[in-house]
Amino acid sequence: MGGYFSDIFNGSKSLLIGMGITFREFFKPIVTVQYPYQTIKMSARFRGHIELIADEEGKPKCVSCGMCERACPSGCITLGSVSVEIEVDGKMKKKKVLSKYDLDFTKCSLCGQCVENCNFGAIEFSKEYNLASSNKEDFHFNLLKRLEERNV
Amino acid sequence: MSLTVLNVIVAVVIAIGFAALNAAYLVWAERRGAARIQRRPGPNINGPFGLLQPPLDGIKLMTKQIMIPGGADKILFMVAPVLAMAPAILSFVTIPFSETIVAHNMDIGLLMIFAFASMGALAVLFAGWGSRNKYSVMASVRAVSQNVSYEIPMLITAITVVMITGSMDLKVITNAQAGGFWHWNIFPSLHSPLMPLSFILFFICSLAETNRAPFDLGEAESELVAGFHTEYGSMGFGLFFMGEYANIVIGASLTTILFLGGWDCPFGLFPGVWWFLLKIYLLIATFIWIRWTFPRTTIYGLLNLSWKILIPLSLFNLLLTAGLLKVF
Amino acid sequence: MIQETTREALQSLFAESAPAVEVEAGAPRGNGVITRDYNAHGYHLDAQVAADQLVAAVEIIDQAGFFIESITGVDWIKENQLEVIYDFSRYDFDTCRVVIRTRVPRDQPIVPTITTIYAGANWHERETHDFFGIKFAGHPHLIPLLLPEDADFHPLLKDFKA
Amino acid sequence: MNPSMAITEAPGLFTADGLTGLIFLIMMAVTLIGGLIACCAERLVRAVAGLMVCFIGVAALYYFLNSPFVAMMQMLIYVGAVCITIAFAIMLAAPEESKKNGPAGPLSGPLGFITAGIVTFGLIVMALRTQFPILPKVNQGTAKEIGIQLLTQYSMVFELISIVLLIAIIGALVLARAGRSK
Amino acid sequence: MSILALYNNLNTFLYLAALLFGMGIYGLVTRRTLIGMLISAELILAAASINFMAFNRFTAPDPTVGQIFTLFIMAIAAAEAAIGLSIVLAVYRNYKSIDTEDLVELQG
Amino acid sequence: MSAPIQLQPGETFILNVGPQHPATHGVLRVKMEMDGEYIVKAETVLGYVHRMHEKMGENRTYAQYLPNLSRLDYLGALGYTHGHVLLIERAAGIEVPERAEYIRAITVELNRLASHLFWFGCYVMDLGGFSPLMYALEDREYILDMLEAVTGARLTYCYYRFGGLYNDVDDDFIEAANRFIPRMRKSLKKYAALVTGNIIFQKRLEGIGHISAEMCRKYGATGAVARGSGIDFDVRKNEPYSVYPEFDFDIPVYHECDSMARFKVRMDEMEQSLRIIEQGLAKLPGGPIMAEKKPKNIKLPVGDFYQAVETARGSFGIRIVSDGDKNAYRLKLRSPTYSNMHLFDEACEGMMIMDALAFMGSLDLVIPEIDR
Repeated sequence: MGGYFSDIFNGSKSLLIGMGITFREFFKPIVTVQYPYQTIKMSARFRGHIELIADEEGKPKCVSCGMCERACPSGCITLGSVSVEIEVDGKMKKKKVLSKYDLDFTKCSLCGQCVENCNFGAIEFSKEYNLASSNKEDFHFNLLKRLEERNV
Repeated sequence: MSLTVLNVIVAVVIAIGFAALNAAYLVWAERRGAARIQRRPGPNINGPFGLLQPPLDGIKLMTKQIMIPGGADKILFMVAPVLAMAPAILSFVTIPFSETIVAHNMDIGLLMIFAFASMGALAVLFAGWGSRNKYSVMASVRAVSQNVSYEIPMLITAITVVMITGSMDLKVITNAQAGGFWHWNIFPSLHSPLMPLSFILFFICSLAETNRAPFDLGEAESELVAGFHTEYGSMGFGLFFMGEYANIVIGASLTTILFLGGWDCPFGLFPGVWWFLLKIYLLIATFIWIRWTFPRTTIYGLLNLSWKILIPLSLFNLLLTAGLLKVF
Repeated sequence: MIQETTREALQSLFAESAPAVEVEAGAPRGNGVITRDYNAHGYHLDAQVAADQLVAAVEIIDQAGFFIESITGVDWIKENQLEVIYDFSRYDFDTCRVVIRTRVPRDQPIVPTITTIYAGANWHERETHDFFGIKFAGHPHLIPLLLPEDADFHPLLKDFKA
Repeated sequence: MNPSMAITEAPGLFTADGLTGLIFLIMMAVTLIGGLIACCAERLVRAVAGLMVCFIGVAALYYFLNSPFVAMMQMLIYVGAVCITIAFAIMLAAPEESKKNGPAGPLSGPLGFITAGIVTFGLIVMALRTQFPILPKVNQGTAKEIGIQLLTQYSMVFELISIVLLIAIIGALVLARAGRSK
Repeated sequence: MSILALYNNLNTFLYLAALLFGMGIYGLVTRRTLIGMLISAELILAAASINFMAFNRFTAPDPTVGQIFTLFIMAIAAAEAAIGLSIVLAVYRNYKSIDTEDLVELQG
Repeated sequence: MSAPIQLQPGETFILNVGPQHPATHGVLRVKMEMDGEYIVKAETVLGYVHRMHEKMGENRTYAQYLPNLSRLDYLGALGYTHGHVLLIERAAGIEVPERAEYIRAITVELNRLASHLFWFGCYVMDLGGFSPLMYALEDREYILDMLEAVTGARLTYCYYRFGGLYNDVDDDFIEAANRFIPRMRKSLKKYAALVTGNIIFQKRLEGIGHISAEMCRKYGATGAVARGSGIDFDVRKNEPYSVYPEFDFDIPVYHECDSMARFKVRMDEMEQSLRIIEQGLAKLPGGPIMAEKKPKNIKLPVGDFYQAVETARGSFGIRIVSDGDKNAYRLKLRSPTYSNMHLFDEACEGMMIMDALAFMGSLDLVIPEIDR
């Protein structure tokens, strides 16, 4: 019988303690971010999708070696290059120039292997994260075009 | 008879409006309150403080297609939400908001509220059965057994108050407590020293009767998906929702009238409808506060609480009060 | 400590003359118990048994109080064999990981079930059946677990073409 | 025509009395429709729903008969308890709804109809023919007076009824528990 | 007499009760299942109660008597429902049916 | 043992809990044969999110397989990656700098804490209490912010590399972690008062979901499930790896074998994780974070290699059968939840459905990790 009443008492006490905690929480400030209206700046190391880095002339640094393409576990990078002859030090030299850099972001798992494997520092992570679309084509990025748009 | 019928019709119309408004804005208050407890803002986009959220939600519900699951008992399925809503609204008819604001005061008002409240269980049962969904059926059986077993201690506790006052007229009960908070039934008196206990009993029972957390076994969303209204969408769901909140208002009103002196001012001055509203909304805030604090009980824990704790305690209280009334 | 006793117990399954040493790397090894270098391999005892010795071997392990870690298969297509690997480990601090393996021909992959000894082998065996098509004789409920209910392919076989 | 308390002049529809009369008619219809559903519905759950509707109608009729207390008790006990118990029993005992619950045999339908018709007709005829005496009222029949009567003149019956209820509860428990292994 | 004044007439209630009684009889005869029969029995009880209440209102000198009897009927009906339904459940458990035709074994 | 469910007409009925059900946290389906609210028999149906990670392991290089590991368990991804890199380092004989190991331990423990916090919140939500989830998520956000600043991702980290780390931690991280520890200790006290002490919560968990130690052994249950059944088993202690021998921490063990014991084990584990993080931050040595001698393309020697680590959910094992190529000949992932979930079928028989779901929550399920 004593156990019966002490159970009721202890139980009620624990309930009141819980209510006290939520009561205190009620008066604490709000901690959430009003997402579409407020956004957070991503940290410096945030891994978004990749972007090409431009050199001083605004051309991509990429030499189209294909390391990123091979390193990618998901096969979402497609490189294309054309050979052009350019004059270097007065000599005509054949050089591969990047003609196409497509990222299929639908497959990308943001692992960062491409950036890590790039020996020329030619790609970086963007800080974009509100990428949402109902159209699959919106995630096939033409990085060369994006680079040009950024340069403008 | 005569004039009261007209009165009642007008009152029902007003009650529907009041219930709908209450349901809408209690949802808003609940969402805001829960959000504050959880340290987020809650609905705040539509209108100032999100005040336009409830009507917009209502419009959304009303414009949705009514879906009836295949194999469901169509008639029961359609009737159940109405049945859940109607008694709650009818109960408003006899609740005295103040000395003058009452649609139709009855000398058995308390009994009437209990009578109508008992219909709610049947609505849940029909809803669950009509949906032809196993989750719904299980939930409705749970909700009904819960309602039935909590009706008993609730009635017994109410009878204790009735014995002290000597009337089932809600107005008379309120008037008996007039003149300052020390006259309220919540405080122990010569005849019933256990009154605070019966207040707590009554409060717990009204939580359980309105299917509120931590007693929301009928719509235990993590076990039974959404309980008896799993299959309801659009206004069917809306009616259940309104019925639930109307029941909360009635539960709070009844608690206020029986224990907190109704429209009486705590200091015996300026009694009026504002005191009544203040009291019921404070009680409702406590309902909300409790809901967002505790986890849900189990069905057997719930029934044990009723049969092993609440009913013996309320019976003991009843006997004690009866004895003391006889002695003094 | 338990390592030696278990090794001895498992050794008793084999004839005295059975080679307990590893043959050349890559080549199929004979049945027997090998003590492995834990630091390099991550387990202590490596016993290869014939399919009909399996239940006896697992019973020894069970008696010694090991718990079952996993069951898996390997498709040795060059040798035309399927290997079933049973991993066992211990809860106490006398660490010992035991690997029991058995090889069956690819065209008749039947291994006795150990669900009667370890109830927890049930899903592991079902999964191995899903992936390799190895049949566990006596299994109570050998239907696809991770693959679709009507799957009739075995994706981890080396000759599986998606 | 019975010389009961007939009102001589007809009330207009939009007077208070007229509205009362209208609501009475509606409630009468509710009672009869509920009763019809209760005795004819194919599905048992619908029969319970009909029974509930019928009881609500009956409660309203009691209200018209100047006994709000009994009306509320009708709601509380019949709608809130008996109907729920029956609905519960249906859920427990008749899980498959497809089984037909119609007339038992080819003859039972017409047979039942004839029996019921004869009984109803007889009752109506009797009601028509009997002259009921009207005596002056000695009290108002309020809840308070009912209570006083229950505890004085009918206290024995009251106690007996409570014993019956107690036995019923115990009996129901025993019967319901008997088959349960857990 | 106007149709709107029907509520003030004893015979209205008596006819109504007779009709309900008839429905109850009809249900009792035609229903195949025990629960269906119970529902019909409840209808008959309701008819009886209406009669009590009607006479109580229109003819009885002491208007508490009829009400008290109706209350007693309610109590009996509740007890009957509880017992009846638990019997139904017990029968169902043993015979897996509540159909009266399947229960011929119960006779004798 | 799950024999096929056969329906006996009239007595029981089948209830499909899942694949879309609020309590299954993902796409798990449990076919339950019910007698009223009691479960007569349950059969778990898996495979709704099966992605054949093991086949992927066979046709990707070891480095390319790294991101896959963080997709197994989206809540405690680092622990799984840790197992993979440890195995490759063990098999290929790569020496890892001490600083890298310490950072690994700190981040793994932070991740474990995040995982436990999320489980705690969801579990209480399973039981109907919603607010603790929000509090737990708030605390978890701090961890995710810290980990994001270091690893660049919030859930699917892919931070460890064979022989070291992707990049080093900075002072901001250490400062944030040091600020976080007292904050978390305070939160744990709050949870203890709000949830663990709550009578309703206790009544719902105590004595529910009894799993004996013997049953754990037969099913191979690990992690908090085993520790809640009185088994003193933690891979970090039993088979010490990485720098765990350097840390002073306890394994919480409860002998009640019920859901409450498992709950308390995890709550205590959070405290122990904080201790490890604290010590790790204090002891954090300087130096490189990447092994000096590391082949560019890793090829393992021929053989069979196994590595077990203690993840948030239990003992995670990874086995690689190598034929000397640059990708695995066979890669097997032994996920802890797989064995823990397997218990459910047998243990839930005779329970009421709401208890069974409370019990299921106490197993801390992450479905992608079961289905792999």
